Amino acid sequence: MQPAVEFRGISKHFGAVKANTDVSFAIAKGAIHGLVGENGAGKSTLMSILYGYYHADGGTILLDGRECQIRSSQEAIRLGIGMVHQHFMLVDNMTVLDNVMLGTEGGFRLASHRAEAEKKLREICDRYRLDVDPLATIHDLSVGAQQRVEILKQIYRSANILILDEPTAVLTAQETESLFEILRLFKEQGKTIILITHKLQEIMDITDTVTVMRGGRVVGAVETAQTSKEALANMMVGRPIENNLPRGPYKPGAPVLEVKGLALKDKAGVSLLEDIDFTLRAGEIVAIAGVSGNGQSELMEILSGMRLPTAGQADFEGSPLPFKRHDADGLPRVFRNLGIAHVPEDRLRDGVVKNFSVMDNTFFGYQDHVKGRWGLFDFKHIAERCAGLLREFDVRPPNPDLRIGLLSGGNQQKVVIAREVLAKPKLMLVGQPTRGVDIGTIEAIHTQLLALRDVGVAILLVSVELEEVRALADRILVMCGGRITGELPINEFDTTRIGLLMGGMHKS
Amino acid sequence: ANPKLGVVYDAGGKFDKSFNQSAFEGASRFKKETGINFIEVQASSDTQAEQVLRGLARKKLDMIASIGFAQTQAVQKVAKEFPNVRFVLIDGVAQGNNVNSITFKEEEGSYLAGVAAAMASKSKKLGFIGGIDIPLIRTFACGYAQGAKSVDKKSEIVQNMVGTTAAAWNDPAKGGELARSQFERGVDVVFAVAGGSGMGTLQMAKEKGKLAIGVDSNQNHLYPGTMLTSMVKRVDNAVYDSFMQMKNGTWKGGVTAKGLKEGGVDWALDANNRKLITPEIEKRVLGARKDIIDGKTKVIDIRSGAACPA
Amino acid sequence: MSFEDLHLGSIVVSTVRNSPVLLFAAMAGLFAERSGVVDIGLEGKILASAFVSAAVAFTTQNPWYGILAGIGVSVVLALLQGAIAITQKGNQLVAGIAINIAMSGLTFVVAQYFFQQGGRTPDLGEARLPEIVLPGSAAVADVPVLGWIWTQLLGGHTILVYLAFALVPLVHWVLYHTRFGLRLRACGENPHAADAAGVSVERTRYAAMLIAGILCSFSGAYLAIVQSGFFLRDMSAGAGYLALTAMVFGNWRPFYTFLGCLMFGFFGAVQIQLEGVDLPVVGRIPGALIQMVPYVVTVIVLAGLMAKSVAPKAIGMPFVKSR
Amino acid sequence: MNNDLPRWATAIALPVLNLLSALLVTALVIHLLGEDPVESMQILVNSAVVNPEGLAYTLFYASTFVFTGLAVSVAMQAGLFNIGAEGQMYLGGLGLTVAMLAFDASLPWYLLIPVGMAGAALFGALWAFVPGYLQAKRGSHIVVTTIMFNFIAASLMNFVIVKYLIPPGEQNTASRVFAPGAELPRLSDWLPVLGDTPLNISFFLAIIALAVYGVMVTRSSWGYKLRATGLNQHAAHYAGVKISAMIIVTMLISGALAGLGAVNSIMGSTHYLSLNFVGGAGFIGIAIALMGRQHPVGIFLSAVLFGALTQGGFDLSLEKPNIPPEMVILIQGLIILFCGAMENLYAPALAKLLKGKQA
Ligand SMILES: Nc1ncnc2c1ncn2[C@@H]1O[C@H](COP(=O)(O)OP(=O)(O)OP(=O)(O)O)[C@@H](O)[C@H]1O
Ligand SMILES: Nc1ncnc2c1ncn2[C@@H]1O[C@H](COP(=O)(O)OP(=O)(O)OP(=O)(O)O)[C@@H](O)[C@H]1O
Ligand SMILES: [Mg+2]
Ligand SMILES: [Mg+2]
Repeated sequence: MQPAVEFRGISKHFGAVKANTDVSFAIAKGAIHGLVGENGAGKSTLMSILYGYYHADGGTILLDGRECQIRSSQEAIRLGIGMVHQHFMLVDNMTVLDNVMLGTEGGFRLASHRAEAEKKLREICDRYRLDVDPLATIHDLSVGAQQRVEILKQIYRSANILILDEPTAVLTAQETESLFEILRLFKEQGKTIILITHKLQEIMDITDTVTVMRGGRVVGAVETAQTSKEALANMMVGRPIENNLPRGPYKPGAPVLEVKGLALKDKAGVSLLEDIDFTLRAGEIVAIAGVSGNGQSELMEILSGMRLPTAGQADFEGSPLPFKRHDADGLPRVFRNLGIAHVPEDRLRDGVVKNFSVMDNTFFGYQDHVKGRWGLFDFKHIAERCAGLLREFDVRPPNPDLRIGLLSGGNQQKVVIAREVLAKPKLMLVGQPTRGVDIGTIEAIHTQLLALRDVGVAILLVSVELEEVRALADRILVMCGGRITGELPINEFDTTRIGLLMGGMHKS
Repeated sequence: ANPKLGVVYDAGGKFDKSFNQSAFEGASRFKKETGINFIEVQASSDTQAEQVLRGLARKKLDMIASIGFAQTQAVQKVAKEFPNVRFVLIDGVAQGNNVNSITFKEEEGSYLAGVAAAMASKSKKLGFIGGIDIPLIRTFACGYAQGAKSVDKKSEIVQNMVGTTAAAWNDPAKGGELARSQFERGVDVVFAVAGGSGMGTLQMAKEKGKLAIGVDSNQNHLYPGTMLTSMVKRVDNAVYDSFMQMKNGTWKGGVTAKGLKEGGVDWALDANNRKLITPEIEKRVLGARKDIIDGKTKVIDIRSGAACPA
Repeated sequence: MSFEDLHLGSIVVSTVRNSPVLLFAAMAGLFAERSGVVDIGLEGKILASAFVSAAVAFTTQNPWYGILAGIGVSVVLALLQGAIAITQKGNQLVAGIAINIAMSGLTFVVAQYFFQQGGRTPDLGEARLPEIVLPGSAAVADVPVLGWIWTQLLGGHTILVYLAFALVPLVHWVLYHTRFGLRLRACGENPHAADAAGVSVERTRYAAMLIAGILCSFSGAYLAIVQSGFFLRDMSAGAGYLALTAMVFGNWRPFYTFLGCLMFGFFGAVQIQLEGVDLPVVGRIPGALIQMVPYVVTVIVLAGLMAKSVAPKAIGMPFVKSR
Repeated sequence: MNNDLPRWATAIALPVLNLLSALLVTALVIHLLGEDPVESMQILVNSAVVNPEGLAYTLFYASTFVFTGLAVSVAMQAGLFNIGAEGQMYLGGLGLTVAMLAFDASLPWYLLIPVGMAGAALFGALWAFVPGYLQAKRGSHIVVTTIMFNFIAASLMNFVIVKYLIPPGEQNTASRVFAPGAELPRLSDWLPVLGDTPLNISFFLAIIALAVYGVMVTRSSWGYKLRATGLNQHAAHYAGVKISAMIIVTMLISGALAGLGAVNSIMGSTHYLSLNFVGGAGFIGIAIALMGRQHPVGIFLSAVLFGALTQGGFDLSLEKPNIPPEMVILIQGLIILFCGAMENLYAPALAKLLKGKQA
């Protein structure tokens, strides 16, 4: 049988960077094909070429054995290729229906096709058990729901080849599972799927074949059944990945953070957080597990001073954190000066300024700490500090003058974590530290966090990845609906029980 | 040898439909008659005014005519530096033996316009449209009101200004709009003292079949049939005369206030508005004119600090 | 001051008559900006089309040729802006400002060269647009309220006034109920999404600029061959900026933008009426101060009543395919 | 964008090519007007740069433009598009004048000058405060409010000047002339070659302002926060910036800078406040900030370029009767168009050329 997609000798470079070099592999019709590799390995570039975004410098693409020139996304769509991008391609202030119709409106007047489209959309939702309201506006939807809209778009256009670029990076375990359900349905219908992910377990779970890329080249192509996570990781990174990172004995010290009855209501009076009570001690990592959107983000924002609680208090090293309404804007600075570091969940929105250089971002938030004479920046010191940081945390490329927006997500994340670690905090708030990051980098980040714990820093970790929670936490809190629904020590780690608590089953 | 002459316009430029243009016409007439050329420059800011005056003075010009009150300080300063150059300042008063400051009694000409307007008006509601609310424009308005009230105490004057920036002199749409609004409020004669914006006013009057009064130069020819008259301010004559005196060696410095008597201001009666000016109107206007010239009627100039009596 | 003194009728009619200049330009800006291209160059396009339409109308003695020529020049400028913003990926604000400044100079220089009247065109005389007299006007003219409504409020305007007002629902319809509108909004909000959905961002934005050019030209034509009957240097007198203001004020939505334009027209008309009138409490407001009425009111309305204005997200940013 | 070009090409070759294009179009227009383009350009350059007096005027105008350019730039750094520099400079002139009228009889020059500057900065800042406050606290769009405040300033100044400042019996819509102590020292006092030109110490003040701006924006923690606010408000908030305070303070500084623009025009040249003395300098500030990319050197060069056009164009229209003064405005527009908006026009061609040479 002809392969559905075949790459032959694809090369692509951006300036001096060789993103793809002589990439060749084929994907059988009706297969789910995994594509893995480190950040910057060239996966997205290859897919962008397939989707008509970029033109390859050399090589050809064959669809069903026929050579195709894909010059634009329009053409790709016409050829039955659909792509779910790493970053959602949705228009925020439009409805699901409008987003789905965009590009395939059916005629000049929308009204004449809208009803039809809505009907078709509802049918698809039913058939694939996708829970999406066609008339909801995108910015009101959760991340998972937005992901479903992206899928919906592709089904609606009856794409035969579906590319998913890191679709699970922001999904919960349940959401991932339901996504995979859909993918299996697709496969049954004979559609071809290309899945990019950094989570090797997912590769093992769902794909039929895998291609591994490194440095823009294909370094391995295997049948999933014939390989293992370890083997894949080894191929990707070029060395074995340690699963159980070394950690010191659990010796919790004095309480660093005591949260008492913290609550938050939004402007409309809806309760986002209620009765949050917990204690965090020096030298321990407490992980907050839970489906995203259950108040974890809000809690982190309050504790970092970015947002004010409506009730309750939090004692930091014995004295209450100064939540003062009129000081709201400057609070993150006050908290930071107390010794609270914060790795924000959304690094591009909060954690870095994309248009600043890497060096400028290495003291973002600590701009008042790097002053020299005359109260001006001491660039010599900053540059030295930056060089050390890039070396120690293995940021690639180690170029301090590059705009940080040009670094890969994983490397951006390394810069953020390095920055916060270097501040020598007493309390570290960490939100989703490894979202979209490759396994080698995950290992590096985890090592850093554990080292921090071992020197007595209190770490509050928010993660939707149970794997990550398991790898890092000493204790686990589970949140649901703005409340803490349970707590368990790491040695009682039990996926089922945590799942129940995440679903709102109260402390049994 | 022929005298070397210069004209310096202010920010309005020589086509401002106002005193700059009038000055240009005067200078051109002189050139045509005598064949003596003149240099002309526009000074867009007060700083430039000083720069250009000094520049011209250095070129050893014999006489420089500075048009517009905005050049007052510049003339005063440069005249002191160059005692051999003679300056004519229009619309402002500057010190110096080598300066002739020529001001106009706009209130007198406007008075006649007011008389004519009040006579021609049926509604006894008269309109006035000025460019910017500055003393010079207020002087026109006040003279106009005095004239109107001399005909009919109950005449009502509706007054609008186009704006507050230099754009107010180049906004014919607004000038027309103000006129239209005034007509809708019952005004049937409007006096426009707003440079280019006034063009919109005159045009609107023509469209609406109402009467309009022009200003500075004789604008009667623009819309014959609806142009009641024009209040002419003979900046052209002032410039022409000064140049002539220069040529003939009769020029003297000092301060000259040119009113009706001196031929500095007047109303315009020509073939274009002959039909609109009835014998009664003509008689009344000429009467008022004579009274002012004879000193029997004193028209208040608000620039002297007096409040406008009308 | 009594109610009669306010001349409400006159204010309303004056509002109607004054609005088209702003309306056309604001709707033009709406198309450009909803597609993601900042259009600060409205002023320049108004001025250029005002000059060209007046000059051509005068030369041919036909206002329609004038309007056509005005469209032509305004479209050329809009497409130039488009080429800079879309193809060259240059700074859109700079492009707009450059066009405004260059047109202010160029219109004068050219007008002066051709007509020698100080940057003015001669009077158009008969080459202006006729005012439309509604059927039956003569009959109802003397009926009290109805007569006024029929002959002055509804009738007695040129075709451009009707076009301007008809534009509001039309623009709304195009924006929210057509394929083009959907794509346009998507390009202004998230061009990457539009692109991924197979919509050509470039084509959509060029189309938007084309429409902006056409609409903006009416603004200039109205100014020159309807309101004034000639062209005068810098006669746009800030109308382009005011239109932009009305659009921001209206949150980039046709109906609210329309209200913004009406607001300027209305308070401008009120200001005319208030000048020189003794008001209760404050007395007579000096002439210079009264000019600020429309602007002060705008600020107050903006500060007091309006929620935050939210611009199209991708506005002003060139679209580059990679992030 | 596609800058595979070496530094010298983007920093020198492209701007020069763009400038030449603008001048080429200008030359074409001049030719069409029936004048000799080459000779006209000579006049322009001679008058603006070569002739020392002309150069002094160029730098005099540039001094004002530097301040308004800085005013717009500093706001732009925070993501605020301040169109109101015109009105702020206008009000700055009022502040300066109020200070002069109050103190010029009593204070010596070395106190009078700082007091005048303080008055200008204060009034300019206050005029910018309201739009800043409304943006920070009420979310009122700064573009709209600053445009409105330009109009309001014009009305207000018209009123104040006519009602209170014109000395009795004077025609000119201007305040009285200040005492000689209020005159800024002129450079021609030390450099007689500059002739009788108004170039004064504000030129150095402008340079100092540029330097302070440059240092503050790139090297201080405040400037860092300022830029962060302009680029990403969420991140700035995370970094501990009080966004609303930052907006208000930035507008105060912006307004103060615009207000200081009045010092050169008034204390340096006319010595009185007159109607419309700003004459568009605030709007030119926008063009300068955009063209100079908010970089101190860029602002300086753009300001000098605009100063040169003001001066050179003036002489051009003087010597060439067929070229009206408005020609300068056209040239300004063309230069902004080619150098500011179409800056990358020749980049692809140049890149190709260089590549071809290498190969
Ligand atoms: N638009 C671009 N311009 C310049 N270089 C680019 C561009 N896009 C990608 N690159 C380069 O190509 C390389 C491959 O990038 P690509 O996006 O394909 O990586 P990836 O495998 O998708 O990484 P990740 O796992 O982080 O998503 C990068 O290292 C980068 O240096
Ligand atoms: N315009 C660009 N110029 C140079 N490199 C680029 C450009 N755009 C993207 N890249 C590179 O492409 C690679 C992948 O970028 P991408 O945007 O896919 O980020 P990512 O690593 O997948 O991060 P995340 O998934 O967390 O967003 C990165 O190495 C980045 O440096
Ligand atoms: Mg990728
Ligand atoms: Mg990634």
